[in-house]
Amino acid sequence: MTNQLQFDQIRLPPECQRLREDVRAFIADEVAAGTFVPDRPSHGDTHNRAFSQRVGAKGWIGMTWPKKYGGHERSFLERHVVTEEFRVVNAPVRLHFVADRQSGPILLKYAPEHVKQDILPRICRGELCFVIGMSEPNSGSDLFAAKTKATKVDGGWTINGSKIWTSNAHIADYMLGLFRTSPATKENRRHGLTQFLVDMKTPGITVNPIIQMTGQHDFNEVVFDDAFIPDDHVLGEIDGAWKQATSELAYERSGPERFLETYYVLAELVRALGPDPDLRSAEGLGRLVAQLHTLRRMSVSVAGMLQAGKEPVVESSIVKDLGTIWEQKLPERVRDLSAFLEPDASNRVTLDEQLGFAFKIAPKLTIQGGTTEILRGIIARGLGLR
Amino acid sequence: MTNQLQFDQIRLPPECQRLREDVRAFIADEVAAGTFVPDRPSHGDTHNRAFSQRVGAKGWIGMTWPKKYGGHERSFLERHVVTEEFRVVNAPVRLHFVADRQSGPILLKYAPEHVKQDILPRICRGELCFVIGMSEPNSGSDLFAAKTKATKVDGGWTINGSKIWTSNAHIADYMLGLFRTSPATKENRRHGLTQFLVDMKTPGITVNPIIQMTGQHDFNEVVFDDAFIPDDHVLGEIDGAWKQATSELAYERSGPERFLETYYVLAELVRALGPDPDLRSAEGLGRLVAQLHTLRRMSVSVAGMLQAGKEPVVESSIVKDLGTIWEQKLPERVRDLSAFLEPDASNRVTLDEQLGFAFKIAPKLTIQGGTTEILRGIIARGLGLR
Amino acid sequence: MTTESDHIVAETAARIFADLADPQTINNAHDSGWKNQLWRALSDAGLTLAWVPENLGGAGASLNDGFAILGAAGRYALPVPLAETLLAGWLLAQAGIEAPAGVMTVAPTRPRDRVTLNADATLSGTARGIPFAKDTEHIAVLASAGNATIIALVKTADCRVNEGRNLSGDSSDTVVFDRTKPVHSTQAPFDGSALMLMGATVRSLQLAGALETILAMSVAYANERVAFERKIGKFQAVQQNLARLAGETAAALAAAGSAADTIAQDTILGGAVFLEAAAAKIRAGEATAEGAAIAHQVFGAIGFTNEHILHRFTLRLLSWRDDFGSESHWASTLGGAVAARGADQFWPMLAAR
Amino acid sequence: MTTESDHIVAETAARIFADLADPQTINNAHDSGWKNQLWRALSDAGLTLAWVPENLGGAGASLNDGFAILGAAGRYALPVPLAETLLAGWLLAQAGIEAPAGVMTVAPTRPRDRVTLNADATLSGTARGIPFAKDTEHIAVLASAGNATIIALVKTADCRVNEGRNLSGDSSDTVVFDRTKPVHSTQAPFDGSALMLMGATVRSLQLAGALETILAMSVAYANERVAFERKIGKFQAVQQNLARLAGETAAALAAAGSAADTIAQDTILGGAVFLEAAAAKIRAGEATAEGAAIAHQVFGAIGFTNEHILHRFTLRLLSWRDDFGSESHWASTLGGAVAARGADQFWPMLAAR
Repeated sequence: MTNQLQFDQIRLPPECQRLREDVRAFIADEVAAGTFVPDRPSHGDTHNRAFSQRVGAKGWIGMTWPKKYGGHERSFLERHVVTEEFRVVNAPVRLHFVADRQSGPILLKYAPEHVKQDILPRICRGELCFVIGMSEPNSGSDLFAAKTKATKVDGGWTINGSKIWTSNAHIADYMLGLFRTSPATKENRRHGLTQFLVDMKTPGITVNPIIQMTGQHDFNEVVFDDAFIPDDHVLGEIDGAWKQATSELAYERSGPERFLETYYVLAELVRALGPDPDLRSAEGLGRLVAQLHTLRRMSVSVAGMLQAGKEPVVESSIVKDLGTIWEQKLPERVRDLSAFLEPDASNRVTLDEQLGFAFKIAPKLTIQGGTTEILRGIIARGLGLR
Repeated sequence: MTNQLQFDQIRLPPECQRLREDVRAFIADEVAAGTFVPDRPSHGDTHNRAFSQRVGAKGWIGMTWPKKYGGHERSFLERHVVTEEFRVVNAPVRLHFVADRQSGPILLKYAPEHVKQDILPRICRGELCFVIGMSEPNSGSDLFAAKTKATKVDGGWTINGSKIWTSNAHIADYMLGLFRTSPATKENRRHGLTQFLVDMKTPGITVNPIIQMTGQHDFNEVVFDDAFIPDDHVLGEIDGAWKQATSELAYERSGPERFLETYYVLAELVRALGPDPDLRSAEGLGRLVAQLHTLRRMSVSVAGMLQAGKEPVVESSIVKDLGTIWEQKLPERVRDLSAFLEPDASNRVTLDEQLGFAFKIAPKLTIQGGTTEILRGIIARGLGLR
Repeated sequence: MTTESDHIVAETAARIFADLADPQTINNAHDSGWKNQLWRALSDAGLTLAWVPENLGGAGASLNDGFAILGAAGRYALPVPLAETLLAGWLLAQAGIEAPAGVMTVAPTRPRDRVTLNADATLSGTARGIPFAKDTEHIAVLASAGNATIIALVKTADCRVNEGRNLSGDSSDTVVFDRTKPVHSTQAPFDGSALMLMGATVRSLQLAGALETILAMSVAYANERVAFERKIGKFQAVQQNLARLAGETAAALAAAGSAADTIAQDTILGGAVFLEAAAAKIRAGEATAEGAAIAHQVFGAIGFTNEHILHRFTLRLLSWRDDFGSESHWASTLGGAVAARGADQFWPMLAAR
Repeated sequence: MTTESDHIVAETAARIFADLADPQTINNAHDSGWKNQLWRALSDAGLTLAWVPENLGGAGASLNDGFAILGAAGRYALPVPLAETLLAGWLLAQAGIEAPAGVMTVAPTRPRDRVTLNADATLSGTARGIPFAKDTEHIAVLASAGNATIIALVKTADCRVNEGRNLSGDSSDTVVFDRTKPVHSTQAPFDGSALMLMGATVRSLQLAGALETILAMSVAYANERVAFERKIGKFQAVQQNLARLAGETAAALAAAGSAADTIAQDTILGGAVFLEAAAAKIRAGEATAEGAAIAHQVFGAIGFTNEHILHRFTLRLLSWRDDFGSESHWASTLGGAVAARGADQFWPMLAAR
């Protein structure tokens, strides 16, 4: 093994913990004002334009970006703190989160200057919702099988085809999409795709909802019928998106949102068990705490390594692999550990309701943003096996 | 799925349970006479010629074979009973077990009549130890990569090369070996191997011990240096062993020895927990009991299907896959469940000693006779995926 | 043991399910018209009262016939109270109570819930998680009366029903008996554990059936869906996962089938039934979590949509395992019993059949 | 935080291990001559008393230096009591007791074992599973004296040592203190949990190191061994398993490193140490079972032989996790502490660093 696994030991600096207090105070105010109910992900909306704008006003979107684009030039560690504090209370960040995590950094890297000037500050103010247009009906994990076509026309491109599983498309302002501008070549099947910035208000774009098994509307099909994209919305190299797509996914891989998505059932279990659990419950809880603590320390470490300019590709894939499996199995563990609680206990109903929700969303956790099998393939490549 | 999974419900008939009583009485006598210590696999030998001969005298070797070859024409269910009763007390059956399980049935099918007349009755009397000569230093799971060569000479074949991981070769009378009689062909890489009966006393055969990480001697390397095998020791079709090898492995797959190899730690745990375990221990024990009961019922069912002339290839591979993983993890589960036992408890020392032994042998359980990966490949083929 | 009669009854059931309970059709349905049609067909075929002797108004089918129906019902993730009506008919028959027509359920279904017979011959108690209670006309109740156990037939309208839903959206209600006067009540021929053992076996069969279907669906999808220019079923990682799903399915099938066969051969209180029913519910329950996760992983995003029928199976798998005792409940009970008998009795108990 | 000094000390240690503790050489050795040579080199380099201040006879290295040595020792599955001597030196230093030369160990190492100071200033008690006790000249003991805790230096010859061996064959002895008179004893600056926390962190680092090696060995073997005409590392099933091994290794490394860093930054009784040390021992311990199983599965039969060095790592992994509290011990303690603080304090506790 040439590359050893590395997890730098990061101690969150005092400014991070001061920031954490600010975030908690903000959350407390929002909860008091009725914006959302903490620990109850099944209640209320997961997106809230006004809330996102208030988050933007606090300076908590685009935190690591340059000030000249509305960013705040703060550290990845500070961003980590904001992300985990919001995630752990199920704050309705859905509107701005994708833009903050993925789309903004891509625009920063590949968009023309005037586009950056126009769009990035609005993201930072919490005004824009972005979606990712990658998957198609016949290409899921295999991004490079995308067929939806961008045809060169005067001053831009017209898009025809469809994208699927696009979360938030029904509330989105922009999509970052991957479209076919040339056929793949024999030598390189990943050739021929180009990344575009797509204004979702463009004529010729239709968004069809896909209802999830939870009953929620999150996924969509986005159909393009001669939708026009101007030339200056091409991001990066024409036909060369494959060079950009890997680094793009890296942003997705190891944030605290990758293991905290079902956290509420664990917090509720602690509440339900009370201060003096029996040996069985104490041991089970203790193992879950140790596993979660470890995941969090790994994730903090990755944030620190990003801040130091390193590229912890394998480490971040490992955090996501371990993290998503853990958060997926967590409802099972909590069900077992709560099996002998009194049925009349006051928070039994709350816990059961939370468990029900967690069980229903659990299947998607190891699929979205790179399946378990894909992640392990990336890890194996990093180990030198592929 | 064309082939549905099927587990016929088998109720062991009264003659089986009467046989079981006979076997238990025999075991009790042997234990009283000091032949072996039940539940203590780390004590004493795993093979014992005199014991095997006494088992043979009871009619418990070659139970399903024709009487004219010394067999007893009893059912696979009766054989199952004898196997599980011996296995569960760690009786020293190693000398005759391979011959009984695998070698005898192959000889029955492929050996010339006079060879059958000669050898099968001696197996049934518990006089012969057989080994399997399949793996070679550069072919483990991939049997068809075997290179050890059989060259045609007048009246027979001479063998040159070596076999490895041959359990019991140092005490064995005969080997059933797979040797290369022709090169593989482009169309069929499995072509060119022939199965032979090899007398281990043949000049030119050297057995070199390979000590295991447990400190035990079980594996060997068997080196052939111009060892002569007569023509009438060819088993089945020359160059066509691949047609025979699949059915051969079927015998290995789902006997009770495939999930009972670490049973003693569970029995000892029951002893250690005492009559009134806490909730944690009771639940943990109950799950293990349910899992073991299910494996046993599956195994009984497979024996019943064999008796009915069916070929439950997928079902038997499933029993082995689930069974070996279960028996491999059992020491871990027992360690956890005994973590809070009083360190002074009288059987703590026994349990720890048994656990130590079980931990050391555990790694081989999912390797020997078909690795987990190979078994799951067979199951996937049965499901129609390959 | 499988007999010819099993096949006929089970085939009748499977034909009705195929015609009137197709999961995709139900999933697309905008109203519940299919429900009445399905129930009428099941009822006309005598399947709803299969376990009620003819002299008590039923079809007088064997226990095995009924178990075969329930395996088939599991394979369709049947969302109507067929299992519950069968169980209710069986329970009433144990006390010689004539089975009413129509939809029934049983109570209690949670091991710690108790219904008691009051001195004035009324019933009191709360039973949680009663499947389909709000859709039923009658409830068959196993209640305690001092040291004795009684079986009672109650009109649902005479109880308070607090509606609830399980994960799959099927009704799972809390039924409150508050001095409820039963239509009939008679001494039971067994103690309070019998309904839990029978219910556990029934749910295990349904779980195994649903696992069979998700295995078949997953294999079919893997042989059809293409990624990276190959059918996904050709990827070794997918093959290994599907082999594990097959293993879990096999374990559930074998354990549930063994428990059912034991009850059919013996009686509900035969010596082997406790081990068999407990083990079946534990092992089938354990199979569901891993099984459902693998199936969803194979299907990816499409299996997570409401349109796709996969959730009809996976969510019922997760729901059904909570009825008639969870894995934890049965495991602690079984482990306690094994410990109480002691190490020397352990193997003989396992090897009894 | 990693500093330059870490690198120098750890590199010295690694160089000595590479020269004098090569696992294959030790595995082939017919006598224990290598042991003396290795110990002398470690001792000459000041590594054995790294954690002892210079004024007490040691090298006065930082806690981080010592932790780095122990990670390297884990990577070599070092079969000499370096970790124990380091711990003993550290413990004695906490009470200002001068460290003797030579091999030491500590007691107790099992959470439920207690050694007590008698009124006549002697020690009594039994300590099980004391690593390498029979090979040592001195034992550093943490004992209770009423409500106080004392640190004592004891001559091994003054104790009764019942020899035992752990899974890997290393000594793991029962030490009986029967009115044993210590060479020195002084009040400790902390309570009885401190040695267990420090020991748990030390063992976690060793576990993580050993996992790093079996990962590297397994990857190298998978890239070399051929089956079915391909390197086995090209099979997706093997790749997916090795990715899991990498995940378990990463978790152990991160958790152990975090605990060590917390102690180095804070003190042994800092508020965060309990969570960190407990979590490290739990998570690294959990990683061993799966990690060792995957490595053995990749190596197949050859990894099961005595000749091969794999067992030197896997059996020490399984042994080391039993020292200074098993996963079950720490999990019940940690879970109890989290429950006692309550749900509202749970996230703040996790997010404290």
